[in-house]
Amino acid sequence: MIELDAKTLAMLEELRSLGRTYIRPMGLEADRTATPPPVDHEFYLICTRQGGLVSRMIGADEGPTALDWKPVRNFLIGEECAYWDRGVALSLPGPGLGGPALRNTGTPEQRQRFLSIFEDHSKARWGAMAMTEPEAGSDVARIKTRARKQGDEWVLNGQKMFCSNSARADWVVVWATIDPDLGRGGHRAYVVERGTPGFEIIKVEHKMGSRGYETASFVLEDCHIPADNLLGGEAFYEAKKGFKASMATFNMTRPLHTAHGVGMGRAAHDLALDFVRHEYPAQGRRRQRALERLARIRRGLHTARLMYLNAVWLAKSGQSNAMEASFAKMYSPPVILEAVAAALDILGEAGVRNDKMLEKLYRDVKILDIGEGTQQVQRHVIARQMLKFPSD
Amino acid sequence: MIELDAKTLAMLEELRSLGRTYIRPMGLEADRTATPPPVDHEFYLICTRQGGLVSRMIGADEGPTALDWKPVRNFLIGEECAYWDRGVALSLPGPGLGGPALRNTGTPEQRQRFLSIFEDHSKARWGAMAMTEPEAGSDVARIKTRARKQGDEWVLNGQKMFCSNSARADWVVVWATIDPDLGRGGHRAYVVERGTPGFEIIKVEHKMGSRGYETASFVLEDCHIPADNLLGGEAFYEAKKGFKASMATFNMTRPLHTAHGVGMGRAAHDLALDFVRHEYPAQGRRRQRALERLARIRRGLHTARLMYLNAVWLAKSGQSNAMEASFAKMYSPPVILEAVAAALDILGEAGVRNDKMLEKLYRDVKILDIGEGTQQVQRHVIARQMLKFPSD
Amino acid sequence: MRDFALSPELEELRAAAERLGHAQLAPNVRIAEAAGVWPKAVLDVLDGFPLGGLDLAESLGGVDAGVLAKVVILETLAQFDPSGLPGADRPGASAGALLACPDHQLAAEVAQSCLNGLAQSAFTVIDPEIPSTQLDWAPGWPALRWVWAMQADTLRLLEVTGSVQPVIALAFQASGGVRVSLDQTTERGHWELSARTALEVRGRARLWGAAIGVGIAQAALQETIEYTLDRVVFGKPVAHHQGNAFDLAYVAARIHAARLVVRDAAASFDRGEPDAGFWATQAWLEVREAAFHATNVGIQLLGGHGFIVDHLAEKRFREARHLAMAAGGLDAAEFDVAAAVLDVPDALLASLEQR
Amino acid sequence: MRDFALSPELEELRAAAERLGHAQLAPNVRIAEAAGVWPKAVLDVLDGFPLGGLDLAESLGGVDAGVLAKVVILETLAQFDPSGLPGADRPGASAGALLACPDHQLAAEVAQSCLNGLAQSAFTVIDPEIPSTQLDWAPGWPALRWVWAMQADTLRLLEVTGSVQPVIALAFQASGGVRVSLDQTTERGHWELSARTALEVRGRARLWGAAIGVGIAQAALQETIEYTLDRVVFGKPVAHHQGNAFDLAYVAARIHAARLVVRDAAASFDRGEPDAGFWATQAWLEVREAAFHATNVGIQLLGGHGFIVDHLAEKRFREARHLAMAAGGLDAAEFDVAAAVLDVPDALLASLEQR
Repeated sequence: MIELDAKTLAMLEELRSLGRTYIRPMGLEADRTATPPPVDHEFYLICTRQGGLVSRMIGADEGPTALDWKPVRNFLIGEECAYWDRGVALSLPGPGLGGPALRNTGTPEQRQRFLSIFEDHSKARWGAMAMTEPEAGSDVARIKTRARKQGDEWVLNGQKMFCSNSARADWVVVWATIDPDLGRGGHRAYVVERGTPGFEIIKVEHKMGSRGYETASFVLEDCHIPADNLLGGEAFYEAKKGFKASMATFNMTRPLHTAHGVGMGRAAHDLALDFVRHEYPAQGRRRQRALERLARIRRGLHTARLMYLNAVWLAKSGQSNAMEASFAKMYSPPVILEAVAAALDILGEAGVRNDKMLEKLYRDVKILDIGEGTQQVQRHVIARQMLKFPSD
Repeated sequence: MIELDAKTLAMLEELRSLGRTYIRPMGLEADRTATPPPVDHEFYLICTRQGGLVSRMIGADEGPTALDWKPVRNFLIGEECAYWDRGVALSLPGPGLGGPALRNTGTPEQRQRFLSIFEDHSKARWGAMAMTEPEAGSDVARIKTRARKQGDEWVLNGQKMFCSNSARADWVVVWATIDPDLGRGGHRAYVVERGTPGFEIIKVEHKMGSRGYETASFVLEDCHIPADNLLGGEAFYEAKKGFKASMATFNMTRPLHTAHGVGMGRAAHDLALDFVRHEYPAQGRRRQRALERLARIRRGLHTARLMYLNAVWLAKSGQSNAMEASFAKMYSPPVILEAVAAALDILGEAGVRNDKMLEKLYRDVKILDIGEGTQQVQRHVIARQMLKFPSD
Repeated sequence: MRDFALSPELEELRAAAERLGHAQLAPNVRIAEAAGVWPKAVLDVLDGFPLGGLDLAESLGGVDAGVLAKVVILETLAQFDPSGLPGADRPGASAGALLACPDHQLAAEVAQSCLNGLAQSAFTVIDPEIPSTQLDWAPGWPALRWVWAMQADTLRLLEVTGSVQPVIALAFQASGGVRVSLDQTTERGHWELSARTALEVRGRARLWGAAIGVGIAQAALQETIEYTLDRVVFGKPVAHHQGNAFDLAYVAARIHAARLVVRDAAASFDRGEPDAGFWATQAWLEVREAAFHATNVGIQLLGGHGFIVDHLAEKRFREARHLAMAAGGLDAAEFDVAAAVLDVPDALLASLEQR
Repeated sequence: MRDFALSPELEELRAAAERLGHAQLAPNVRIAEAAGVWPKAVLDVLDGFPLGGLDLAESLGGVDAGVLAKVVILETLAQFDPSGLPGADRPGASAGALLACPDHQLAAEVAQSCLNGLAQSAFTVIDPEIPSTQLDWAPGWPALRWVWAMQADTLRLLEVTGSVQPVIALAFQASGGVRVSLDQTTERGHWELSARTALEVRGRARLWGAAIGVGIAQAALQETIEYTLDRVVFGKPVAHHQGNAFDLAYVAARIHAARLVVRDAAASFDRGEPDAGFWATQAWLEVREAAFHATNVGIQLLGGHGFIVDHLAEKRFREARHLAMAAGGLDAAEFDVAAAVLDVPDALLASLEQR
């Protein structure tokens, strides 16, 4: 068993109650209507009023260097959130993936300007980060969004897609290139604020599942932003520290993704378990098979959980976790998908029905193998390290 | 059900008797002693005396153009032979893989000289074919064995390995290159006769399984052979017909390999079935699982069999079968390996014992995924056709 | 040997289905999904075949073209859009039940109402260990009237006399799914079938789904190939990265294998072979895995695009899974083949063994 | 949170085992296999540890270093050569049975004879549905004297009083395999254990094999990487073809996962947690698959070389499978986890659920 401190237990307990009351129902509603919860949803306000449930719980105010109990707790909380609804969890107010970017590379002035808005607890606010483009998914080197310096401003032109929460965000950290020929060396990150002329949301995606958060595309058409919005400032890039390098010391997003997977797998497990308890007779070959399936699901969840905890522990201990983070990110999604599929097999014909909730999980869970780097990307990362691949 | 003609049924019946009396016991003995049956084994003589069981049954005297009932029958017979022992089946007297090479590209004089020896029914004789080298397995373009013309002779230098029956063969068809810079265009095939000075067997491999036939390495050191032993003669290569092209019209070796796999899988199935019949009680969860496993094994065998029959049928109908032959060759070996593994699980702890025969099959069967092109090679062949790969 | 060719007549029918799919189904996939029904133009053609009567005996109003013809047409249509097939093909998955029903007059009544477009007929397998009290999903148009329910080897015909509820399901929205509580039905008869006949009925229902599954898998592969040949990452098409190419090759082989076993089992029914139900169930199990692989790789290699409704990858992924839970799902199928496996002889060597 | 680090003492012991493996085991693998025994120099060192006593209580003559220490050492040695481990590690897989045996004096007698190098002790699971009348394989040196047999939750200690037969088995030839008919033994006692204790006994035996399996898988991966980096096909190392690289990455992840669950289950035993037997059995199931994958890819990517005894790939492939059939094999393990699954709480959230 994994011993938890009292504070973590209390947080998980609170989250469980919130999950039952808000997160899961919101996820089901979003799935039914194919629309994420509205920005003024009561729960978002509750989160914000409590001093920021998100920032307090799921680690948005935490840099990868704060390696005490807290980051571990954040992963357990991430797992529990995803248990209730990963989509809604991803929609919770806060700076999102833009948070770590700002905290790690933003100037003091930038951190103040863009992060302090979250200290206003009267209104739910969001930040976002945008990397993917129509022609650049896994292959981020191919991003085409151009940034040109023009006097005291930067001018951005391009298109971004699959960007979480960007339609409701106060600002979006946008990746662009000052010169495609420079490859990654030409990449720069900019904070683009909502309402900036030329920044326009063009599409909110209709997705198979994971509908609790919005996934949007936007264009930047001659979008002028202040020079001060270049993340880290000119000096940062001149020092060649490299944005990517500063982010990559410890990989925390891949283990968090795995924690989400464990949470979703647990949700499927519990639904199937419930079905076995209420619909299955006390014995028989169907029950025997169902129990064997539940055991296999438990095995997958336990293994995936140890993998993400191990990756976090490595970071906590100051050891490189790049390989182990990719192991977890590569190995878990198919295992979790199998777990959900096995849970469906326990339900049999009834599993196709939307009101059984498992049907939704089956549609939700496949995204785990795509977001934060597909398993193909992870295999590539692992192979490059393990097999001394020529650099690419 | 697949309807068989009377002649095929009679042949299979005869083979079943021979298999029980000779082939399986020979395979077990070869496995125990790690030595293939001796060349003067009684059974080889029986095969030869009957007018060549091999040539009559497993299709060695058949070109890929003879597309009547006979080639289909040959595959069924190949399957049945492998049921009793694939290793011993591969060791049966005859021209082996050298046969098709000679029949398809040999000059009339060469066919007469090298194939007529098999009409002598008083002595078991073998032919062989050698392609693989220590540094060239899947990548046949890399073969290094050199052939130089010197007056009226060819002089061969190089080393071959993993060559079936070559230590007992009267002649070996040897692939060499006249100029490595020409790639496949420089490849030539030569018939090297036993006793030719410079041709020397250097090693007979010790293998995990499939010990019923010998797998040998040999060297060619300034090995002089008559100009007449260039397979097809100079004219053949000048006409640029290409040896490979003439062989590749219909692929028959890959489906035959699959047929062998089905035979081995059936052997495992029958052993497990026997165990269920004699050791398992009439009911219970172990029995239920065993029956489910048997059903899964049956499914794999049935599917693999349809795949090889389909590939043969395509050839028989004059349609290209390259893709389908590779489908069968790629898909079947793992399925057959799983079938043997499932059969072992039926035996439980008893499965580790050598006297249970299944243990031997587990060691035998893995070679199916390597010989005649690994599954990686097959995937490459399929992908090249299906995905318009740039030629390589 | 077994002949793998289709007859010229069937080849012609297949080509016609392909043309229909191209012209009418493919352009309307998402429209039909939202509408909960297939385009009328399509239904008019299919009712004219009639699609539902293709594998029905003439005595039941069918054209008796055989099960092989049926699976080939289902596979073909499913490549363009399977979503409305459960609605359009009547009695569809319950054809085997009608044929096995000892009360021929009753069966003819059911068949006629289906072929006339007045009634829908559904088939379900109820596990005696978990006796369900409702049918969880059935096509919703035309109005569901008949439910064939098998519990062990007992076949029951239930007529819907109460209300049905619309149900949102994993897939096949263009068939307008409904569910019905069995207490909203009236039993019109029940018959104890022989184990072999019962397995034929279940196997034929599974083969119906298997044929559709092959079509879905084939379409998934085709779209994945097109997309991955078009899209460039790290300097070359996605499809030309060997890791992806190997996955696609594997998927192609599985689909090929699945198609062979489906058609083989169908031909087995047409030849009246005693173990057709066993082989049909095996075919369903093979397709179940192949279709999962094909549609899963289909999403995977499209990346984020695979997850959004702008492409059909996500729809096929759902459809493959929906089919995987039909006719009692995995457990019922595996129990069936396990129960029969000791009695079914080798398809090739049976005549030798019988001696 | 869970600590994934090894203690400095254990790390030191591991390093010592690694040196021993490097110097004494690796160079003699095939010699030991042919001889049916490990080199004496190795045995002297291991008997000095003593290896067999590492996870035994002091009351049984052990050094009580814990199960985690044991699995780490087994994993380490197995990377060099697992073949003689069943012989060298006594009471090895039956340690859990000794510890659970209510007759402490008898258990101490067994332990002493094992640690003294005078007797071998074996463990087997007998399915009540298929009551086997013999032990199919056990290490043959030192002479097999003790057989711990579990049938359901009854533990029996049998003393070999008759003859044993040498047996050729799939692997572990350096342990000199034997089999013995149970009628050649005399029962020294039998005890009805609680379900939880019985599962602990079986789980610990499985964990013993799982630890060895991790070592075998790791060694297989290592050799495959070295070989495929060295060997060039189609213009680059075999390992750099993406299809192969992806397979190797998958294998590496599985081994990493397997190692984590094995060590976690071992630590669970050391903390005296009630569900250690469940998690140990789960670990065995995980290793079973991981080791198959690793050793199968190991042969596959070596091509023909993987099939001949010039390399160790073929040996590891056999060893992985041999372990997969121990302690009752797959069925016994899956029955065990299925039987317990409803009673084992979530390892993380147990304290929440208990409220």
